[in-house]
Formats: sequence, structure tokens, C-alpha cells
Amino acid sequence: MKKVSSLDAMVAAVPPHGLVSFGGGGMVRKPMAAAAALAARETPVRLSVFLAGPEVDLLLGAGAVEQLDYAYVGLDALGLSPNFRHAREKAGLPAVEWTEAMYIAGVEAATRRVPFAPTRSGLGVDLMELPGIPFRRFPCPLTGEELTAVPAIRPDVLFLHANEVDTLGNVRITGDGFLDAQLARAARTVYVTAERVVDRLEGMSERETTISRLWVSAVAEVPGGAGFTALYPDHPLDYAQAGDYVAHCADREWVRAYAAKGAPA
Amino acid sequence: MKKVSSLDAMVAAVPPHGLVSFGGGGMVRKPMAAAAALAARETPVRLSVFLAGPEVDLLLGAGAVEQLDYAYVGLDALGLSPNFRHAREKAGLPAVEWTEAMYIAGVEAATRRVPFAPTRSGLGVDLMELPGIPFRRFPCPLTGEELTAVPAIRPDVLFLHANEVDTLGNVRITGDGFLDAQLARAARTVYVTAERVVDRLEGMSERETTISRLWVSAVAEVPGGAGFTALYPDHPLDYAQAGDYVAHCADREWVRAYAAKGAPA
Amino acid sequence: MSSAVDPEFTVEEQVITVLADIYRGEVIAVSATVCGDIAARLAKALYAPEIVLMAGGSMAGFDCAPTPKVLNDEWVTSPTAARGSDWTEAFDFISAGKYAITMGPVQVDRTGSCNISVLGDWRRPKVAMIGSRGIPDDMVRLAEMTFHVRRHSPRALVEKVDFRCGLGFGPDRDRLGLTLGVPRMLVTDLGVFDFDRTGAGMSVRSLHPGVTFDDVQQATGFALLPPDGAVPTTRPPSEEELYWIRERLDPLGVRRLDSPKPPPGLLAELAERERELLP
Amino acid sequence: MSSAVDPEFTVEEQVITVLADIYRGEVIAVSATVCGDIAARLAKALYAPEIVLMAGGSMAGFDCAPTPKVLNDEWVTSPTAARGSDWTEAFDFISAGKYAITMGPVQVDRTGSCNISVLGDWRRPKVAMIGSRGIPDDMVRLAEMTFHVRRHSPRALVEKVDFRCGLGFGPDRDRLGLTLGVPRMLVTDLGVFDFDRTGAGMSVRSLHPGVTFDDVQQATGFALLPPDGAVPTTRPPSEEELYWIRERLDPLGVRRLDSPKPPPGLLAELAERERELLP
Repeated sequence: MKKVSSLDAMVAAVPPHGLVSFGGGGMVRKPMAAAAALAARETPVRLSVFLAGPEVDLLLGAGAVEQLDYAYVGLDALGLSPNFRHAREKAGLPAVEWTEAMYIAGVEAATRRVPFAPTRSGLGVDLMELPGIPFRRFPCPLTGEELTAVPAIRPDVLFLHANEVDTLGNVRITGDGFLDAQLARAARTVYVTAERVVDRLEGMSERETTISRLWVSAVAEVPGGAGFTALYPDHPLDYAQAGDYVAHCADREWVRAYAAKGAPA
Repeated sequence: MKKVSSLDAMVAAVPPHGLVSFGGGGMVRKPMAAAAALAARETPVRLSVFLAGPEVDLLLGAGAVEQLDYAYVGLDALGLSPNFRHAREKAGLPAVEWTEAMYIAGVEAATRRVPFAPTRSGLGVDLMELPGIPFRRFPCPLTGEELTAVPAIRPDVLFLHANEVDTLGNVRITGDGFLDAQLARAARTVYVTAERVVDRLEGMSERETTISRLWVSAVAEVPGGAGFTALYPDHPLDYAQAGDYVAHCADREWVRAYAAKGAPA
Repeated sequence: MSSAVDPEFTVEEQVITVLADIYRGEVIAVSATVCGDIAARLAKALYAPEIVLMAGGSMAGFDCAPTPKVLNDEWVTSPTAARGSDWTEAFDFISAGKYAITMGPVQVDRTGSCNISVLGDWRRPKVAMIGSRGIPDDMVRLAEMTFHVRRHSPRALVEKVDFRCGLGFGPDRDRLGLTLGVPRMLVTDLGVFDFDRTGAGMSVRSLHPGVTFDDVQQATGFALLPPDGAVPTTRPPSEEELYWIRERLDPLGVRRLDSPKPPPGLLAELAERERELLP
Repeated sequence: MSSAVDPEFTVEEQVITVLADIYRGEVIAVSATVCGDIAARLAKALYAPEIVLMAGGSMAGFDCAPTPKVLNDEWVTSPTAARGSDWTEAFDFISAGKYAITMGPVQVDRTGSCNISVLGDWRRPKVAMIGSRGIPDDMVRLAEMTFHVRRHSPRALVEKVDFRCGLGFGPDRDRLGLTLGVPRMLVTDLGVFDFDRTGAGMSVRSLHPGVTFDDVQQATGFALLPPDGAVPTTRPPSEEELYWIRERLDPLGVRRLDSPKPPPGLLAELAERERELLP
């Protein structure tokens, strides 16, 4: 079953107000081309992202986000996310702050198709004290110990950028896989952009991540689809382009033009 | 930190009445040398094994098991486990039958160091109706849905047999890893026998399992440590030796002599 | 394909072609019986190239080519695998409904409940078999489950299973609101069977050539639902299917292990013969 | 080792040697700050060869050699990795207490509570920073946590953190019965500090050369616990340590990013210069 498609077709299929997630982490292997195409569509979506970086900043800057769940938002060595700051400090963006372990547990609950996961996290910290959080303390049904229940995270659409995919939809990620493989099992629809579409993936090493075609809905060849973020071993983080982005991204018109151009390769 | 030890030292360190587990599955990559050494010790232990095979049959045949949790016991194409049959049918061995998904969930609960895991399994089947089971139906604390709570499985000692280990304790398993990598994260002590102890593991492929030295307590070079069970790609299942085992294992004296010899390579 | 395929076929070959017909879409095709395993290979070769095979159940050898069946499949099949997987992902696939499984139950009852755990009382069984394994998990997760019983007899097709590993149709299922894990069909050495969705009983979908309804009723431990008109004959294997089974997918005849009466010494013979095929 | 090592050292070099001293046993040494990262490499090279390094936090590059620090660590360090890992295993390691983490909090208070999430009220923050990340997880799982604050100031060392990402000592901790995740120590550009286990406050363990107690008190947003006698001076980096830091582990001077006042344009300069080191 060939799964080769196009980024346009993928983005067109994202339901308005749907829950969207992105792979990668911080300034590494972010699906920038997909985020730009989604930002250019200007149809608001809800986001749930493990370690959000410039892809989320871009969508926030384009005004295309109506809710954000995250375990981190930032641009790593390039500092805080300007549009996340604006959205949280000025615009009252509805948001839920997760811890990393709670986010992973929520994704794993979704992969197991159970509605929640128990964790020990959350004890004695302020993110458990915020109004409207989806987390709850509860007693273990077997031992009575107090634990934290976190809800399953089941994105409607997940976008990943990979080094290589085959035409059947098998995915090869070289370098840190972040939560991509787990999110792919949790999401309803998985769209993968990749540097290269090949007939068959060959010779993987233990330090690479593969994702089975069974979890993948469609793939598209989008060279440079990670934009200025790092894609090991294809290209390191482009600090010049990233710095240029940071310098301008508070300007919504600039962001819209940037998104309309697509991610720079 | 060098972790090279001996099978004798490992077996001597197993606490009497401790909870012991084994890697591999059915007739594949079973730590037969370790099981034989443990059986020869004749000190009873409790066992919790995902897919139990001849290693458990041997310990049962030697009278060294006082409790058994399992998701499967059998000799695959060679039929039922004679000593499991005897223990369950005649000797009243205390036992808990898990489903495979519940067992995996219990191991993962232990790896997360939470006391239980929620699963959807158990609905409408008789293993949930048995007296004294450690499973319980409970309502999801977030959605109210009925789920099954299974307790964490945290072995005191886990024995694995691997193709290769390095002197620091990194483990390389070629072929099906079964639950070995997850059990290694769950157990308090992890002992690995291996065909080869090398200075450094090299060139792993995506189809191999590695286990970090951080999870490993000690390693020992025990060539042929999987006995007659299959060890890909080192040797296939030895049907002649396995058949010989099945023909004799109901005889306790034969089993004791067999264990005392150590696992045949 | 050779034109010299002998059109006579064994019951194992009949069963393989029936089971090869059940796969649709991008699912992992696994089976607890040898015939089911060969059937999945046949399906991938001829009818459903999109299905995923594993090297004799090895999660390391995931998404393989339909190579010849041997006892030690990893040695022959793993090198064709697209990637490696593990048992945690296996159950995520099951949770996501991405498996199509053919089980080999020891007992099946009139409602489609099945048993591989014990004969007699679980607490002190007459026969302690292998445990419920993954059947309870599959039962609440997969849309359907298929059964293959090698030898149709009143001891295998029983009024009520001694221990429910999987739940058939009927009031218990309805009360739990369980819509998944329903018995899709049962294949035996005598025919192909269906279960009534209300739990009323088992009916004959087709009989293998030469088998009568009375033969089946005699070999069944409960009354079959009366046939609705003439019972069709199971479609015999085609020449192409027989060629693929005999020449390509099971040249050693491992399928004979699933014969209602396997020849003595077969396992040893196969182990000896397959040495030539292993690298 | 060169005998021409300049014994003059920067505060980053001082901080690195303090942080290199904390590792014992088979733990994963990670840090949210550049100095902490280099300190882990220094520890592995000189004092604790058994610790596990990761290639700039990459789980794919797990258990690496102490290679030179660059911005894009994967390119230089990953090839030395013993194996690959993933983020699920990372948190299993944390659950098992197998990490030793140096955090870079924006706020630390007198009890050792820390904050990297927001300044002001979380619901409409003055500054939305990065979120609590893994600090709440580390806090209930790891025995200890270490803090590195690049610039000791009353805005960083505060009476009470605006948002608790990690919980220090005091009645809240005692009421919860939390024994793990205690603040081990704080290193800043001025000195090394301890937290009283009852929550009574922060004391000075040592002052970096040339820094006085009054300097520190002025730069701290709450009253320090009075020193118990003369405050020792932090042990200066040895020649061997300076050689390793400057020549082997950080030849580009990435550590300058952790300077209390980093030179302008440093990030761009480093990105340019490290191109020579990347393959």
C-alpha cells in the first residue's frame, strides 16, 4: 500500500479545531514545513506538544492556536519563545502545563488505549494547584498509595519530520527520536515529511528509531522540512536563520509572509 | 566498572524465597544454565515468568518452586510442560495466571516504580473469577470507566541469556528480545549469562535489543547457556535434546542429575 | 507455476486456503497453528501483500517476506524483515486493533467461547495446559478472532468450555457491552463454522469435500444449528494455491504437524530436514 | 598535560570544577547548563569514568565518551555512543534514581524550592518561561538535585519562588513525607551554598576566590544563614582540570555562554567556529 502523498494534502486534511501534535524537541528535528503550511491555512487548531519549539512559536505567531498543552516551550540556546510569551502574557491563551514524565505517561496511556495513566509526579509542586487542570490525585486501587492520574493524550493529527521514509510508510529517524515513536502509536492520523522517500530502508543501527508503516497514514518528500532546526546527520541547527526568525517573529505580518513562503530549506 | 562475575556467584546471591524471573520465551533463548544451577541449589524460590518454558519445568521438576506467576507455560512444538502439569494437577502449586498484556503492564508498572497499571484486559474471562488473584476492577479516576488494575511485577532477581555482553555490563540480544529489556528495568538485580564477553559491543542493528549496563548487576560468560533452546543466530532449537528432556523430566532423580551437570551446551 | 500440480489435496491444504482468505488491509497476520502461519504467508503472496508477517512470531523479525515455513523460522525469515519491534509494541498494535489472529483453541463451545488454559477445575486441573496467554487481551481489543481446531471432536467442540479464555456470544457478552473480539469463524478438519450473534449456537458455513452434516454433528459435543438449506462445500484449493503451498511456502511439509493425526516422528524428521534450509 | 597552563581562571571554570565533583557511581550525568555539561565530561575524564554521558542530551547517543563540547553535540559525540536509548527509558532511569541532574533554575528560594516556569502569576504571567519540564518528576524520584545559577542576584535568589517547579525543605515537604529530590547544593558565580534541612534557610558552603560574605548577602534576596566561623574559599581548579577544560573538553569556549555577562554575538561566533569540528 503506497502512502506517498503531499504536504498540501496532509494539511488540508487537518480538522479545524482538531488536536494537533508535532514530533522532535526544542530546536531539533521540528516539522517546520508542516507547521508553516498549517500556519498559512489560518484555521485554528488545538496543540499538544511534548517539547515545543519554533514550530509552535510560528503557529502562535500566526494566530492559529486556540489551546496549548506542553511539557516545555522554548528555543533552547536561543532563549524563550517570543510568541508563546505574548500568547501567555498578553493574550490569555488557554494552556495546560504538564511535566515531562506526566506527558510521556499520557501518551503511553493513549498507546495502550486506556483513558489514564498513574504517575508519582506532581507531589508538592504548583502545577497541580492550578484551576482546570486535567490531573487528579487518587488512591491506588491495590495499595491505597496516593498517585497522580493523567489523561491519555490522543492527537487527531501528528506531524513528524524524518530523515527517511519508504513508500510503504516505514520511517527512519537518525538521532534522538524524542517521543515521536510513542506519539505515532497514540495519534489517530500520522503524517510524516522526510528528507528522502526511498523504496526500502536499509541497515538501521540501534541508535536510530524506526516507526512501522502500520502507524503511518501518509508520507511526503519535503527536503529541508525541518527548516533551521537540527536534523542529525543531515544538517546542524542553523543559528543564523534561527536568529533571524527570533528577531522578527513578534511581527505578525512577517510571520504570515514567512509561513506563506513555506519553511526555508 | 567491570561487572564480570560467575554463574556460581550469581546463583549463590539469590535470596531464599526470593522472587526470581527469567528472560526469553517458550523454547527460545531460555537461561537454561542459570536455571540448572538454581535447581541444583534446591533452595525454594518464587517464580514470575512471562512466557515460561523448560527453565521453569526444570525448577519445578527439582522441587525448587514454591509459587508461580505466568502468562504462559509450555514447550511450544514439544507440547505441555510435564512438571508444570504435575505441579498444578497433583501437587497444588500456588499459581497466578496472568494474560500477556496484563503481565506486560505489571512489568511496566514496576519500571515506572508505580504500584499498579490500568488495563482493559480481563473483561468477561474466567481468570478474573479465581480466588486470591492480585487483579481488581476499578473505576478510572478521570472518566469513571471500569478498568483492571494489575500489580507491579518487581523480581528480586532476573536471569537473562544473551548473545553478547561487554565487560561493563551492556547486553546485546540478537533476535526476539521478548520482555527481557523491560524486565531488566523492573528487577532489583539483573544477572546476564552470555555466549561471549567482549570489550565493546559493535554495530548493532534495529533488529537487536540492547540493555544498558545501568540495569545490569553482573555478567558471566557461559557458552551454551541457553541449553537446547533456540538462540538466534548462534544455534536453532535442538529438537533431539529437547525431546530427550521431555522424555525424562517427570523423573525427579533424573532432573536432579541433569541440573547437577549444568545445562548441556 | 508448474502445470503438474496434483489437484488432490490434504485437509491441511484445505484449511490453509480457507484461512488465507480472511486478511484485508494493513494488519499483522499471526497464528497459533502451523496452517494459520502458512495461510498468512499465502495471503501475503497472493491476496493481501499489505499484511505484516513476523518471522515465526519473532518481534525482531517484523514485517517479513513470505518465505518457506520451517521450525526455526528466524533463521530463514528474519533477514527479510523491514525492522525490529518488541513485545510492548506488539500489545500496542493489539490495543489499536492492528492484529488479525488465528487461534488454536483446545476447546470451543457453541457460543464461540474458547479455552487453552485448563481442562477441569482451574484450581486442581485434570490437565494444566498453557494458560490463557493473550486471548483475553485480544478478546477486548481486536474486532474479530478466528479459530482453527485441528481435529473436530466432541472433546474439542464442547457444550461449555471448562475455562473461558475468550468470551463468545450471548447474555454475558451483551451484559458487559462487549462489541469487540467476536468469533469470526471456526475452521476444522471437517468444515467452516459460524457462531450465532445471540449465542444461540454454531452453524455450518461450509463442509470440506466428502464431509456430511451428520459427520460433523457426530463429531460435535452439542447440537449444531440446523442448516438453512443445502450446506455448501468448502471451495477447494486452486492449483495456484497448491503450487504456492507445496513448492514455495512449505516445501518441507511442516503443515503435516496440523494433521488430525500427525505421523509419528514428524517433528524429528522436520528438524533434520530443515538443516539444509538454515544458513 | 601542558605545563604552560595559565593558573588564572574564569568563574565558569570555577563552577565547572565544583560541579565535576558531585558524581559518584553508575549514574547518568546531565545538566541544563553548559558548565554542568562540561563538568560531567570532566568528571568522566578524571574522577568518575563509570558515569553515563549523553550526546548533548540526545537519547540516541547514549553512554558517550567525554568529547569536546560544541553547540551541535550529536555530530561530535554520538559516534562514540555505546547504544541508543529513548525518552521512555530516560524516565525509567529517573524512576529508578539513576540520574544525577544539575538544573539551571531562574529562581531559587531560601528553602531550595526552584522555578523555571513563570515569573508572576502562572495564569497571566509577567514572563512565561519554559514550563516546569522534568523538575517535578526528578523531584519525587531522584535522591538529590543540584542547582547552577549563572548570575547570583536578588532576582534569582528570592525569598519565595513565584511558581514551585521543585520543592525545597520545610513544613510542606515534611507534611508530604517527601524524602527524595532534596536540593544537594547551589553553585553560582559567587559561591557554593547549602540549604538547611528544616527549611530555615541557605548557608554558604564556600565563597569563590575574592568574593566576600557581604558581596553574596547583597546579591541575595533574603537573609543568608549566619556563617559558622570563617567561610572557606572554594577550591580553585587544578592545573590538570584547567588543561582538560581548555584543551580537551571545551576548546571553543562554549562555557562562556554561562558567563554572568556573556559577550554579545557569542552564540553566532561559536556556531561559526564549531563548523571546523563537525564532520
